This record gives sequence, C-alpha cells and structure tokens, in this order.
Amino acid sequence: MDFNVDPALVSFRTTVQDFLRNELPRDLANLPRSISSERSETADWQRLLTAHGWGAPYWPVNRGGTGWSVEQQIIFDEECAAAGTPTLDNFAHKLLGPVLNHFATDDQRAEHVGPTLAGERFWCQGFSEPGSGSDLASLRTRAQRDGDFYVVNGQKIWTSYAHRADWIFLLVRTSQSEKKQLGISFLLADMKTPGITVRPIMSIDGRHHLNEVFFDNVRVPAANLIGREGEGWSITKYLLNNEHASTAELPMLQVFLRRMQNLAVEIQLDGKALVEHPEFALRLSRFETEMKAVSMMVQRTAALHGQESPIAHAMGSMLKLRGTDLQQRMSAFIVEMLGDYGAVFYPCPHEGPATSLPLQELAAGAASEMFLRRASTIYGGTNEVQRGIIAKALYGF
Amino acid sequence: MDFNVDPALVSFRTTVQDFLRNELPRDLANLPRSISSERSETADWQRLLTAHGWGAPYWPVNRGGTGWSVEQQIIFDEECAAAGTPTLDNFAHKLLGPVLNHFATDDQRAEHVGPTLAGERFWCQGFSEPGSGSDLASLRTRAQRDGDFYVVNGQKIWTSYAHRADWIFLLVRTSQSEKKQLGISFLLADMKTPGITVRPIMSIDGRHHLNEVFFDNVRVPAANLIGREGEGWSITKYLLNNEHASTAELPMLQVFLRRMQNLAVEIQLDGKALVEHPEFALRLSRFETEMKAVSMMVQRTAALHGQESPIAHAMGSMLKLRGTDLQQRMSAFIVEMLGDYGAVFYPCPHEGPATSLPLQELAAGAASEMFLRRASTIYGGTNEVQRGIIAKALYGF
Amino acid sequence: MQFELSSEQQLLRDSVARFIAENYDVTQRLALVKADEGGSGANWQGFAANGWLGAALPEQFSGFGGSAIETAIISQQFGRGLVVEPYLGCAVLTGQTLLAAATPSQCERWLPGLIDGSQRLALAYSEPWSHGMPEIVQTHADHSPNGYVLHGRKTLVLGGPLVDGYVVSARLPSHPTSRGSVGLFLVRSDAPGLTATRLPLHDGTQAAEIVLDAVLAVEMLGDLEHGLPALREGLSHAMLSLCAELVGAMERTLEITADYLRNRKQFNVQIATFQSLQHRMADMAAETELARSMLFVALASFFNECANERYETLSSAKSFICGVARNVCAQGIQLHGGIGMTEEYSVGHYFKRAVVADVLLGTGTVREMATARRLQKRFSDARTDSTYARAP
Amino acid sequence: MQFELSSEQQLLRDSVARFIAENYDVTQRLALVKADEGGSGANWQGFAANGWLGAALPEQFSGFGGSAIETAIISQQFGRGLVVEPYLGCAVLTGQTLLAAATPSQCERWLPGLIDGSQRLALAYSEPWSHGMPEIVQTHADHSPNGYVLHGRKTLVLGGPLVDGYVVSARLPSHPTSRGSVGLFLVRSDAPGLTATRLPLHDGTQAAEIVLDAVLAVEMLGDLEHGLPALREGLSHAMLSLCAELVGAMERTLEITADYLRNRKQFNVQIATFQSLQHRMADMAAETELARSMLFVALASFFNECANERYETLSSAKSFICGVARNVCAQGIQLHGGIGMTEEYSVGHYFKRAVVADVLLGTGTVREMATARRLQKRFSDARTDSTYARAP
Repeated sequence: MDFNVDPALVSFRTTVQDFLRNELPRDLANLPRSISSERSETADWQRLLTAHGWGAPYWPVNRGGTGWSVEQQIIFDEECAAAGTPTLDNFAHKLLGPVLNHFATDDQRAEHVGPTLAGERFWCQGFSEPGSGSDLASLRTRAQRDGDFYVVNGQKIWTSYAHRADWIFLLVRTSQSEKKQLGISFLLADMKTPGITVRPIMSIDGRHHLNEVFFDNVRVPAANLIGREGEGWSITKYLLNNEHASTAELPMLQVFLRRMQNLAVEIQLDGKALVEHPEFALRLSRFETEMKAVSMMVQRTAALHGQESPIAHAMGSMLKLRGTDLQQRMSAFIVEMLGDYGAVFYPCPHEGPATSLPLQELAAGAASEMFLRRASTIYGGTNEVQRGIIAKALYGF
Repeated sequence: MDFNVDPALVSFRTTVQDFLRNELPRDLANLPRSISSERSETADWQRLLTAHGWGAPYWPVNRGGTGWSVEQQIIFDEECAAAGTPTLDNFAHKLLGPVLNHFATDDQRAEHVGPTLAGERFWCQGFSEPGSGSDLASLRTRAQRDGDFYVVNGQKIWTSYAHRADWIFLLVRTSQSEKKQLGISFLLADMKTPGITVRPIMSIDGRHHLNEVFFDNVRVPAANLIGREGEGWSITKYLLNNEHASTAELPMLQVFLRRMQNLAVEIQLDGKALVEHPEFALRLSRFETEMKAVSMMVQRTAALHGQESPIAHAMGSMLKLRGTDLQQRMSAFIVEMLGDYGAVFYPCPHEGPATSLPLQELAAGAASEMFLRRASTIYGGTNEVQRGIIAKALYGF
Repeated sequence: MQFELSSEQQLLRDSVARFIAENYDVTQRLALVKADEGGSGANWQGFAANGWLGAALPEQFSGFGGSAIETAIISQQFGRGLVVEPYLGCAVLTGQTLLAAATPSQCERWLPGLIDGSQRLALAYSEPWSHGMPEIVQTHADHSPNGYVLHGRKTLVLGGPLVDGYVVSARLPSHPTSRGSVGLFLVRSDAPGLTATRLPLHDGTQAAEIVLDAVLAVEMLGDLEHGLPALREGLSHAMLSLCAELVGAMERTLEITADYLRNRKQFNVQIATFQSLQHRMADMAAETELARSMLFVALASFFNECANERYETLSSAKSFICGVARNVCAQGIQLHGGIGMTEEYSVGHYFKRAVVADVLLGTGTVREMATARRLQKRFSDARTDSTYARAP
Repeated sequence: MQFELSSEQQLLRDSVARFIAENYDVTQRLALVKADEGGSGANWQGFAANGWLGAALPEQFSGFGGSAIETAIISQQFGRGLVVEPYLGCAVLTGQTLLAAATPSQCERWLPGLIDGSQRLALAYSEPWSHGMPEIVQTHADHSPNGYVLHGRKTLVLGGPLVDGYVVSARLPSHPTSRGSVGLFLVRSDAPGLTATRLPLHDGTQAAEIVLDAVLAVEMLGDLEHGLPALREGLSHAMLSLCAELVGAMERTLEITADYLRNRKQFNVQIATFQSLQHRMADMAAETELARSMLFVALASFFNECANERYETLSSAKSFICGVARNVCAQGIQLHGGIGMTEEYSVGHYFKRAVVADVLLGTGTVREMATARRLQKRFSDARTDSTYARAP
C-alpha cells in the first residue's frame, strides 16, 4: 500500500488543465453537462482533440490512441467535465473502440477509425430488443446470410442517439443453435442502409435520447461482421467488461457536487443562503463525504482493471450500485434546493423554442437531469442484474 | 369515512386512566418497559387486574374476558405502557387465549383459565425448532400416542421465558402424512413433567429471554391435546391471525418516543439541550411524524380485524414491516442521543449485581432495548417471510 | 373513526372515477399535456357541473357543504388519473383561503363564480426564496386614495396562467416586520402593472410567476389580522388534497406495476416470479399503506384539532407522504425497466407528479425544518419551569 | 497510489492474523469477555512483543517507525477478531496524542514504556456532554506551587480501568473561553483525589469515568499552544484505527453470513438460493467496499493533507464508515435469523462493536454536525468577495 500521490499523475493533470485552458475555444467551454452533448459540439471537440493527438484518449498507442492508463483517463474525463467541454461519442470510444481494437480486421479498422476520430462518424448501440432487456441473450433480430450480405430483420429498442448516429453496431442472431448465446453475431451497419427506420422515444425528462430502430430486409455487407459468426456474445462480454470504472459516472457526480455547492450560496431561504441553514449544510457535507468515498472506489476499480479475481469481477457492479444511487440522490437534492423553481420545466435550449423563464440560469436542466438519472439504475444492466452478478462472483450463490 | 373521535372510546380511555391512577400501587408503576417484566411483577399485576374484573382484557365476555373491542384493547395497552405497569403474560393472553377460547373443551378451559388469570400459571410457546425457522411446518418434534398419553421427543428453540413458565403450548408431529402441515398437532404440557430440560440462550442484549427446550420421552396426557389430532397447523394459523394489530408493538414505540423526548431536554451537547440543535430537532420531529402514521395504521389494522380480504390479510404484515423498522431506528437513535454513555453496558437491575454507573437513571436499558429490537424483524415470522405474504395476498405473486 | 366510505361517499368516488375513466385515459391525458394549456376547459366545466369545485365549500355560498373528506375523495381519484386541470390550486387552495379570509359578503361576491366555473381565481402567496412558506412575504401593499396598491413578485401560482384574478398576500408597510400583518388582496389578472409569466411544470400542470408593479387591488379580503391564519387554513386544505392525490398516484403505480410484472417475461418466466421483485412490491405496498394512514391522520385533524395544530399536522403529513410517494413511484419506474422511462407510458408520470408535489406548497425539506422549529418552541415552552440540564 | 499490500505489509498482516487465529477464536474471545477484565495481560504482552503497540511510533522513542498504514493493517485484523484489549485507546489514541503533544524528552520518558507494554496510559479527553468532541473542555487546571492541579470529570476513557496513568485535557483558567488554551497533563492513576469508575462497554471492552478533585499532575505535555492540535492528531489516528477495525468487522460479517446462507436449509433448499437474500448480500458487499474505499481516503489523508484537513477527513470517514458498519452488521444478524441474536454466536458481536464504534471518539451524528459547521465556515470564508444572494 502506498498513498502518496503519483507525481506523474499530478503533472499529467496539469498538462490536461493547460491544454483545456489554452486550446478550448469559448463556444466549447462551460457547457451544461448531461449524458450527451449536441452532435455539432461533440464533432468540433472530437476534431480539436484529434488535432492535438488526443483523439482517442482511451485506446492503446498501437491503435492510434494516447495509451493513457485508466488513472490518466479518469483524470482526463474529470478535467473535461470541470471545464465543461462537450462529451465525446462514448459509444464509439468506450464501447465499440475496444471491440474494433481487439476483434476487427485491419481493413475494418481502416474503414471506421479515421471518420470516427474526425468527428464525422457517430455510433449507436443496437443491443436491447422489446422482448430482451435483462435477458439480452434472448434477442431475436435475425441476420440471414445471402451471398456477400447479411439480410437483417427485427427491431431494436432503447437505442440512444440512433437519430443522429451514422452507424450502428448491433447484435443479431445468425443461427438457432442449442444454446441461445452461441447464435449471436456482432455486425456494423450504416444507418443510411435502405430498410432501417428510426422511431423516436421521448423520455420522461422531456427530451429525445432514445429510439426504436426497425430493420426490414436490411442488406448489410458480410464484411461488416466483427469477429466470427457466433462470436457476438463473447465480444459483448468483452465490451461490457471494459467499463467497470465508468459505471459510477464520476465526472457527472462531480458536476452535480459543484452545482450543489453553487446553489448552496446562490439560493436563499428566508433571507439566508441555503448553506447557512444547518439542515442543508448537513446534507451537503454528507454528499461531499460520499463523493470522496465513491471517487476512491473508482480509483480502486481502475487499479483492478484487467485482473482476474472475484473482486475484480464484482467491483464494477458494486461501484454501479453505489454510484447510481448517489447520482439519483444528488440530482434529486439539487432539485430540492431550487425551492419552488424545482417544479418548473425548463425546456432544453436545443429542443423547442428558446424561452427565458425565471431563474433559468441556475435552474435549467436540473430537473431533466434528475428524471434522466432514474434510468441509471436500468441501463447498462439493471441494478437487480448487478446484484445477481455480485452475489455469484463473490459468494458463488 | 368518519374521523370524529368516538366519545365512547374517549370515556373508555378516561376509565382506564382513572383505574391506573387510583389502583396501581407504586411498586407496579413507572417500571422500565421492555419486552417482558419480571415474573413476580407480572403476577402481581395479573392478580390486580383479575380482582378488578379486567383479568382477561383481550377475551370475549363469554370466555371470562372484558369483551373489549380491538380499539379498546389498544387504548388499554397504551395507557398501561404510559403508566409503566408490568407487562402481562402475552403468550397466555394473546396467543394461547384465543386458541383455548375457540378450540379447547370446557374441561381444558376449566383447568387452565383460573390459574392463568390468578397469575399462577405462566406460559411459553414451543413452535420453532433448530431445523425449522421460517419453514415452521417442517418441525420434527414427535408425539407418539401411547394409551392416554403422548410421548414427546424432540427439541424446541428460541422459546422465550421457558425458564420461568409453568406450562408450554407446543406443536408436535403426530403423523408423517403426505403433506407436512397435516401431521401437526397442538399440545399443552406442564413444564415440570419429567424429561423436559430447559437450556438458557443468552441474547446479544446481555439478557436471558430465550431458551432451548428438550423433550426426552416426555409423557403428556392425551387430554392435553387441543382440537383434533392433525389440526395443529390450522390452529396455528388461527393463532397467528389474531395478532395483526399488535405487530408494530405500538405501546413500546410510544415508550420510545417519550424516552426520546425526555432525553432531548435532559441530555446536553456543548452547553445546550439536544433539542436546541436543529439536526436533533429535525430527527425527533420526523420520528413524531412517523409515530402518527404508524399509530393510525394500527387503528386501521384493528378495524380490519376479522374481515376476509386481501388487504385484511396483508395489513398485519405490512404493519410489521413498517413498525419494526421504526422500532429499530427509534431505539438506535435513543442510544445515539446518550452520547458517550450510549457505549456503556448498564447491567439489568434484575440480573447480576446492583451497580450504580454514571447516568444510570437516564441511560440504563436503552442499549439493551436497541440490541433486543434487532430480533423484531426476525421473530413472529421474519420480515422476509412477511414480504412474501404481502406479495402473495395483494398481487397473487 | 370509520375508515370505510359511506354510501354517499362511494357515490362521489365512483362518479369521479367514472369521469377519469372516460376522459383521462393515457392517450387523452397525453394529448392534454401536449396541448400545453393546463388542461381542458370542458373538463373544468365538467368538474363544476358535478359540483366538485365547491365540494367542500359551504352551501350558503353555492357550495355543496362537504368537508375535507370530500376533497380527499376527489383528489385521490384525480391523483389516480393525474388530472392536469388546476383543481388543487384554484378550487381547493384559493377557495379555502378565500373562505377563511373573506367577509360573508365577499364570499358571496367571489365564491359562486369559482364554484360554477365561470370565474377562475388563483392564490399568489409564494415568492422567490420563500420556498412555499406563507410567513415569508416581501410583497407589500401601500394605501392609496383608490385603495391598496401592490408591489412585489409571486411565483409558482398554481393555475396562474388561466385565471381571471389572483388572491395575493402582501405585507402592510405599517407593520413591516411583524409576521401577523399579512393581508390578502384580490387583483384582476388584467390589472395594469401586473405581468404574468407562464411556468410549465414537469407534470403538465401550469403555474405562473407574476410581477406586481403598483397594481391596484380590487379589495382586501377580510382584515389584516386574519390574512396569515387564512393562508394557513387554505394551505391545510391544499396539502390535504395533495396528500390524497399522491395516495391515489401510489395506488395506480402499484396496480400498473403489478400488472407489468405479471405480463412481462424474461428468462422465459414472468418477472413476477423473481423474489427480489416480489419483495420490492411488498415494501412499496407497505409504504403506501403507511402513507394512506398518514392521509387519515391528516383527515382526522380537520375534525379533532384546532387550526394551528391542523396546519402543523398537515405540514408534516405533506412532507412525509411526498417522501414516500417519490420513493414508491421511482421504484415503479425501476420495476418496469426501460419502458418506465418513456413519456408514452404512464408510470413515469406518477413519479413526475410526486416530484412536483414535493415542491408545491413548501418543499418537503423546508416544511420539515419548519416543523422541527415548532417542536423546539414546544419543548422550550414546556420546559420553562421543569428541571433541565441536569448533570450526570 | 498502490492499494495492494507490499510484501512487508503482508508479513505484518499475516502475523496479526495468525495471532487472532491462535488466540481469538469465538470461545477464547467469549471467555475474555466473560472474565470482564478488559482483555488479557498475556495478549497485551504479545502485542508489545510483536511490536504492534509502537508500530506507528518513531524509532527514536523505541517505536517501529511505521505509518498510519501499519496502524490500519493491525486494526483491520483486530476488527476481524473483535479484540477487546485497549489497543485503540492506549496504543493508538494515547500514543499518538502523546507523541504530538510532548517534548522530545517527555516522549523519551513515556513512550518506551507504552510501547514495550510495561506501562499503560489512557487518554481522558471526553466529558459528560462533550459527546467526544475535543474542543469542549470544562475540566480545568490551576497553578499551584507544586505544579498543575486538575479539577473535573472525564468519561469514556478507553482502557481506563487498566492503566498506570492518564493523559488529561484541561483548560487553563487564564484562558477560560478561548478554544486554543487546552493543555494535556499527565497524572498517575493512583494520584490522591482521582477516582475512577469502571464503565463496561457493550462489546466487552472497558472504559472509565474519572473524577479529578484537585489532582496534582506529574507534568504538562508540551505547551498550551499545542494541546488541542495534539488531541486532534491523536484522534485522527484513533479514528483511522476504528475505521480499519470496522472494515475488518464487516469483512468477517460477510464471510460468516455467506457461509451460513450456504449451509442453512429451509424449505428443503439452501437459503443462499433465495434471490432476496442474494441481493441483500450484494448490497452489503457493495457498501463494505465503499466503506473500504473511504478507509483508503482516510489513509491517503495521512500522506497528502495538512493536519487540519486530515482531522476533517477522518471525522467524516469515521461517521460514514460507522453508519455503513451498523447497517451491514445488522443485516448480518437479520440474514441469520434467531441464531444471530445469541451471545454464543459471533455475528451479533460485530454489530455490537459497530454500535460502540459509532459512539466512540464522537458520535456519528455529532461529528457530522461538526463537519457541517466547518463546511459553513468554508463557504462563508470563500464568499467574502463573491457575488452572493443574487435575486432571480
């Protein structure tokens, strides 16, 4: 054990901060941070990073990435969130990226990596289906081989940002083998292919993140198969296994905490700032404490990256339980702090007509974020599924 | 719906209060209240009530009881707790009593009711066994018919107050029928019968409530069988079904609340009474609020008494979930209020040598009670079992 | 006490339930919300025609002479249907405040129109940074030759964009600091100097923020002594209505969720067979019944407690029930998974209402803080002549 | 940072674990608790012989020169074994306070005996109604021709019945109100005027309440400026030790409970097959890992924060971990059912330790309140020149 801070990481943080201070243009700074920025902002940000050599901050050097350690990646994410940069296309970077790097052919990488890092190719993930949520392996979208093509028929649901994605990576059933996991394959498809239809699903935060995606005799080149036919399930496990340290969404939690600290002095109650009331101060200080614990848990999870052990296997799930609980409670407390204005629906500036409501600057987006966070215990494997994973990994139950 | 208070209940409360004020001798008043008083105190109290005509406050008139409604019974219990009377032998009154009244023969009643109401016959309940906790019907203590006797062999566990009981009512297996519930019978046995051995179990509150009871060829007169052979399971269901409104142990909760209110002014922190600190005031006032809700839930449960409906079936279990949660949190908060003295083990005055420790008067018994309350979510059907009952009754799951 | 509905009460409940069934299915409601007009005028006229707007107002002013029980029955069904029309704000909160504050002749002037739906009024009492607590009033009223002239800003005026006039709380400058010197003033919504900004709320209901820049009041309701007590009385009724709504909302959440668990299959079985989900439902049901018990505590206070006690009881009931409702409704979403997060499906809307309810009429936390202060005062009053602060 | 134990650290952990395995099984421990003597002298000598009493004290005073990491490693194993000897009170709290307060020559005088086990000292800082907060001191010290004379009452002196002397915090009358004027004084336990009452704690450990009636101190440790900072530093180490103990206690609770669920059958199956119990275990495990993370936060503060920051970090870590431990250990009992409630079985004792730990060194709630006050101060300092209280 050694708790001295690694000086290399301190100087790395300084490097990132310097970069952000010097290179981030004003229109990409101090943006309100939520689950995903506008496409145009993300594209600009992606191009800026790529120009700086940081276009793939989570990938190894031999795949065109920065080669940063997980600890460095966390620092990068934290500092970007603090500076209010746009988000990146995390479907590309954190989910598809490792799959391309590990399973794809050189030709496949050559086709996709360039446009993606140029901010020109956005991705979405076609996993869930109406009948298969927690039971992902029961998916029914079929892909039938026809010469050099797969003919895809079926339906995906909860497809985040499909409406602005250029490509989709999706799981399809290529055979009805004995064990349902073995008949699954991993395909890439151009969203402009004839037969693909996207239907929006509005979510309770009043915004459009989610979609249904319908596939009606969609002809996907067989060259777009990643790995082997039937290898889709193990690719998926590999993909999900990369994400342990991200499950708490620490940078978002830090955004919540800063917002809370700001509101504590900006919002008044009966002539005094909220923080001057002991009950609010107590709750704020509890959140600060919990944030310290969760941040350290993220560090620990990062340090377990790549290890094979029960705790390494369960840690991401445990972090998700605690992290999402904190996301939900923090985002709810922010709304409480707003007093009467917590009830007001501030339309998203990017959707619907521009409005100017009272307290717009302090309050906008807070409640939407709180509603959206209810999904955090559902997506990426529900927290019930995570509990099952933990009990099995740690105790063999 | 009608929320006007019934004047008859108001005047009943006054009657009980008058009785307690005028008739309760000083040595039976203002006793510290826990799960059970000392036997001698309970006996004195039983005799006093019997002399007053209130010896069986929960039984119908035709069985020698007061014939009080459930609402009146609750008032009686509340006022007794407020006056700090001893507890009654609730195994006799609330568990065995209804069974005797409903299933026993006149001879059986004649034998047991008199001594019980004279404070001379104390009861304990022999249900749980080492292998059968939540799965009560799997019990294995055997009773084999031998002429006019049953010969009982086996072991009971968690038998509260067996060490000071005169008689036990117990479940035994009289046949190995197809369905395990059908082979169970309900017996009464004199604890002095040869072959019965009681072994104490100390619990984590540092006191002796629980016991193991061993039966080694114990000859119990067949006349002590209640109901028919094999009827034990349905008698048990009847017995447990009587207890819905008691599951929250409301009088005990009221004792906790009064204790808390007292400590809030008696205990200081940094020169001020605890109640003057907003954080403590907030928690105290939340408990007051919850108490109102739970008290009303008790009233509602009482009003459902005897009805047949999903909600009537589930209400006692729901009350138990919420009531025991409150018991545990209130008793824990009381310990917190004591500050440093919350860590101190004050031996029970009745057990072990008399001591006088600092803050004895305010603090004694508080922590024991808190430890003991951890059992409230275990006994009387664990809260996990209650959740299963609720889900089945209300939703058919 | 008697917890079952009488046959008359059942009739009322059934008639409201029928209205909801006919006019408020998920599609109809979504259309109302999307229209973004704070509900439908036809529905409002239906409420009036059925007598619901004046259900708990006295017969002498054209009301139906019911009690808080009738308010609770209507509200509970409205909660089940997630009604968006401003029944809470205009009928209950404004109606009861007006009744408590106004002279008989003022009641005769204003209540009949409110009850028959021909005139809508809203109560403007909360202010930026008062967090819904009625004692905190910075809006002030000046005497002028023509009457009272109001200056200030009010927010979260329920039903505010849709009304003909406002009941506004304001302090008289002659009593700038005393907490008792709050008057209630009637102003027309088209009065010069009054500007209203529409505030859409998360649950499809509407409120307004209004700025009063030298607005001439039509009249003061009652006298200065009774402004704050009348506000508290109106708030007591409104908090009751909100509590009952949430109990209805939780009931529906449980029903919808239980149905979903029975119908949804994963891993080839009904997900209702999973013990962890069964137990979650059991906990949600137990919490809901505890909340319903608290609603009964709140109802009982209208029959057995003085106005001050009642206000405290309602305050704590409101915080308590809102807290439970937020949790139960959030779990309703969780048990649904993805579908629960969608605007098209109903369960998420119950959660939205619970969140808004927690904010309305004083945020849960702020009301709890006020209750705790009151507890401190109670203790300090009680302990004046008791032995206190004994050393160990 | 590096979260794995180095090979030397592993050696230390293994040697403590071996000691626990050999001397602290359930039966042995129960016998120690029943003997009611605050543990065994032989064990204490074992701790000394192994160097554990001075593990984090400097080599120049016969210590072993380790850091807070060594304290945490030892404490975590002690927590797994539920050790009753006053390692926390005498070795960590008193040792580190003394080190922080005393002059080098005083350290030479007192620390070697503490480290080799030949002399036990306890820290008497908490008072009735100070709830473990070191700033609240009513005990006072008067000058006399022979030195300082102490008056006052101290409580929850950990290890108090078993010691040769006390380190006592007291205020100097010349500075009656300033919070900085707290001195630490060494007094012998047999000093005239000192009476000690033994306080048995729920977990089998022992403390004392001591009354000082004109007790002549042997000497003041260091100077008046550093009394309070030294106390805080000693408390920081002690809170760390307690946090590590509780993480150990939770680990064992999880292991014991998982074993029980695997072995216990009901309804003809292992109860480990019940989903609701599996999920409970998962939640308990997640909370334990969050608590362990907080322990690492606490440890890191010894290397990266100034003393004041460290004290705040440890305070909040202590409240947090105690809260988690109470919950996890209580659930350990619940998952056992009846057997968990018995004195003979181990799982209930972990809960008892968690309850006592929450009280020791400042109750969880009171420490949280202090942390919140400090947050308020931080905010008020920061906002002196910022725009504040903007109107909407």
